[in-house]
Amino acid sequence: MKNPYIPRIAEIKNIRQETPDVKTFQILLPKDSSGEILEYLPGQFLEISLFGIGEAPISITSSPSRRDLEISVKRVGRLTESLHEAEIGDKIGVRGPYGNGFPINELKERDIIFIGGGIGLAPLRSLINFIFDKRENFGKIFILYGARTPQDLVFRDELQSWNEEKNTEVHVTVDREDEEWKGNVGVVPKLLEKIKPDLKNTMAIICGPPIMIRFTVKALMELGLRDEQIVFTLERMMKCGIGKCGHCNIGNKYVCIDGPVFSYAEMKDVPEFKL
Amino acid sequence: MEKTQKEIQKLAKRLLKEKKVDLVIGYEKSESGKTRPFFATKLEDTDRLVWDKSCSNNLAVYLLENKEKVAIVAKGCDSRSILELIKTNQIKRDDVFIIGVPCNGMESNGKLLENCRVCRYRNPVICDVLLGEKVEEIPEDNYEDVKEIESLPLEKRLGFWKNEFQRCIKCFACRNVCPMCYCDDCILEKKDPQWVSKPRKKEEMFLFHLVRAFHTAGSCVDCGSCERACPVGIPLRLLYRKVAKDVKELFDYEAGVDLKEKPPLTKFDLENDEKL
Amino acid sequence: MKKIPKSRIKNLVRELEKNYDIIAPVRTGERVFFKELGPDDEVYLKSNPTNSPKEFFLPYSEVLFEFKKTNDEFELKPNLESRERILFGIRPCDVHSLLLLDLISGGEFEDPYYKEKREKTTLVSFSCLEPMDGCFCTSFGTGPSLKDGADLLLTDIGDYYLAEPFTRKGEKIIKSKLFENATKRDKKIKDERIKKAEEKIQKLDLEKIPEKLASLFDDKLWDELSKRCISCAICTYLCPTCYCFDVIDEGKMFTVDGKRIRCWDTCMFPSFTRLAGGENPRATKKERLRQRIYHKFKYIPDRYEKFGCVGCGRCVRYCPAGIDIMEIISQIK
Amino acid sequence: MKFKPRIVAFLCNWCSYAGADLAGISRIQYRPNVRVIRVMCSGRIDPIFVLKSLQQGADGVLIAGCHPGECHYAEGNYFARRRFTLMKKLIEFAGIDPRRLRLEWVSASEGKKFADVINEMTEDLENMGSINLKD
Repeated sequence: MKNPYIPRIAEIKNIRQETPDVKTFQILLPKDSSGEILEYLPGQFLEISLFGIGEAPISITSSPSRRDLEISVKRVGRLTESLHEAEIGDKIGVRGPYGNGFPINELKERDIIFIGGGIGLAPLRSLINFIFDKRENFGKIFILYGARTPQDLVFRDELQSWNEEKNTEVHVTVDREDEEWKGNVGVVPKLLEKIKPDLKNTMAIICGPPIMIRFTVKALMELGLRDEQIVFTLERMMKCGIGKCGHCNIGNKYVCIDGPVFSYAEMKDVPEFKL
Repeated sequence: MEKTQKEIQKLAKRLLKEKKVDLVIGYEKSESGKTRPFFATKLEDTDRLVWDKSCSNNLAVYLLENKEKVAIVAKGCDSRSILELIKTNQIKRDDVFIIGVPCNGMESNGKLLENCRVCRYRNPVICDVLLGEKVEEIPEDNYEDVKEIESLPLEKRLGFWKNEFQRCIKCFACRNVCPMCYCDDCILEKKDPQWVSKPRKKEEMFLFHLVRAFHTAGSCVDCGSCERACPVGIPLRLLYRKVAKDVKELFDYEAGVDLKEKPPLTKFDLENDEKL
Repeated sequence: MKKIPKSRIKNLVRELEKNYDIIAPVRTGERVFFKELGPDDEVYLKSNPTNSPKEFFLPYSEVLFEFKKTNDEFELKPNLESRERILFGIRPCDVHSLLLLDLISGGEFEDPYYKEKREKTTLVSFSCLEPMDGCFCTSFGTGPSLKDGADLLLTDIGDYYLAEPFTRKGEKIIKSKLFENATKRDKKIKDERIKKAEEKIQKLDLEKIPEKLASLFDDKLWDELSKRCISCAICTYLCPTCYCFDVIDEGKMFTVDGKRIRCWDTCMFPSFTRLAGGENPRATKKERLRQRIYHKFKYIPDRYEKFGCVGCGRCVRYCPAGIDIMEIISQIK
Repeated sequence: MKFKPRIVAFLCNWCSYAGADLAGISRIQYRPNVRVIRVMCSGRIDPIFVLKSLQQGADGVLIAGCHPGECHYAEGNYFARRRFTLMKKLIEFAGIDPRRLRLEWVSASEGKKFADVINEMTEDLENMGSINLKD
């Protein structure tokens, strides 16, 4: 009988420092040393274990259409702290992939607005790169991304390269600017004023701190988007990742198995998810 | 008892009507007849306030989270807790209107509670209003129950407590029901550094219970709420009364009696500390 | 159908002890606990124990696996074996709680630890003729007797216990010669006694509770109800259907070897929903008490068409602040 | 295999730690069962340090500070004296031999006294045997 609690042993192949408190780790599953790609969808997450420290759900930031399996980790707690001290070649535990992932087929032939906040860009990046690898089946792409300060902006180089892609607009903002910052200043939802999406045929994908999701959903509804056109990933309070431990219960849903990606239509009548 | 109940209701109604307080904390009967804490905010609520032999909860614990102007029904032991909370600046004296009620000892299914049998402060030590006449105090509490355990040989005592502690399910009711446990980040739940691990481990039970016992030094008034709350019936009062007995003998200090006297472990007395 | 004289219950237990571990209610002081039967423990059947049988299927703390690092390779050793045992003296409401836990721990990611223990346990249930303070099992159809779910049901019919097996394991037990044949009349006595017991138990009408709760989320009822709560874990730790847990790693000092441990957690503690970075979606006790009620009376019914409560009354009996779940339900109506 | 007791010693930086250092410099022999933890003052030691040490396998805990009146921070040892006199009685009540917790005043010049205390405590603990809070 398969034991869902037993992780597979994986190895850290490469580490990239994105910002002072965010690192991206490339993970190799040694059993299949040919670097066989784990079967997963954009928007799914892994349960990452550091034996002796603990385990935590972390979303996959790499796209399944690309070779490397990557996760981006912000240093916020005990496990992430130790993960930031890990070196290349260290062994970690991996369980998953879990969660439902982004609704790819609903995005086909449509314009897409990506709205990311802080480390929330990580799961979106998985979907963005996935779409750029199959660019023709999708419409116009808008990427609105904000962070607290300029050094907190993650994947800066990719933000540039995405901006050069055809039929794509990237707008970046910060809450608090510093001297060299020349771009926008202000909260992410404000960036919506800068873009003119074809509203009837657009899907919005949001990921960031709960407070940002709330304001962004409100702003999108003011623009006229219908509930099913607004999608977000609610990676909060998760622990076991397999719907058993009760931590991520919101309404009659469990974020880890019914989500973490939900449409606003699904969450509208969940009383605890209030705008 | 019946007369006092009426007076409590009348006083509570007046306090609320004159906006002296926004909340009156007292006791009520639940639908199934159980006595429990009650929070009256509207005038008509005050008719539900009761006073009888089963009002044993120590209501002072609710003062820690109700910071606005509050009135509270307080028996002898409750008033001592309130005094200690004022002394340690957890609540401000003029934010609390203390309705003092002399108490002849509470009962549970007809039997006088243990802590009431040995209680030497049946009349409130501090109050704004006293309802009913003062009752006669019993002179001495010679800690018979504690002496009984002290007289056991060492291994017997270790065996006794090991047997009691292994039933503990770490529900934290003893800590959460105690008015004197007001730390924000309790050392028993801290993660960084972590002194007690989250899963229940037999060898950590001594540390778990002895640390709390030590922290009640000079603050436990033996209201008995912890022992009554404990679902597995651990004789917790024995531990805290042992500390109270030692604090009395070593430092001549009793919790919740004198507002001006500083808690025992926050001061020292050069002459008699020499003898320690 | 057989019956066994009350006086021979002790011998039955001794007989079963030969090839099963026995878990049964034992009286310690004035309280009764389910406990592994020690040599001088006596089975006590007069009241439903303080702790619930879930403790033997979802233990307070349980090692999921041990991890050892040998020359840069990790080796994980799951800890799954458990011994054949009998849960003797479990009451119908607790049997139903296990049926609910079966549902919750099954599904796509089936919990192997729970399943192993469930398969290795024989349930010898006793019908419940004397309701305790706080009992309302008839509102959920989870008592006072049982039609299925246990291996063997014993019901007090005077000097005897009527024995009704539901499974092969049950039949195996009543093969013992301690049992005698029972007559139709015994069955009739049993049915009458059960009927009388049912009348004694307070029945609540749970019609439309999930629907009513949907509109009551922001009602001030939750403020008033939770004011007296002291956020301890008694109601959830004693509840037979509360299954929430936390997973912790425990390493030994200076080595990487250690264990991954699953242990009870409770939605009543603020730490249950404290997120990295300090935010807490259920920071006040009002939100936490509301979550406990919603999870049992709306969220679980929405998913499993069964209430998350079996009316055993433990939370009513042991809440230090006197919060009464039956009162909450009647106020919801 | 003879029982070797383990002592955890919290030594105050200004007096007792220097005293222990002096014992080492002047080659005074003393039993090796002690593990020293330096703290800035005996008043800094939290009762949970004692309980945690005993729970983690220490057989005895020594708390050493400056003599009353000589504390670098004037009153640290006064608080320690009250705290650990009370703690001794509490652990005794719980069934742990109070001799497992010793409070000593060792000044920077009393290397000999430090060595004697360690030797004496080790012998005590050898007759007492190990403490088990586990089973």
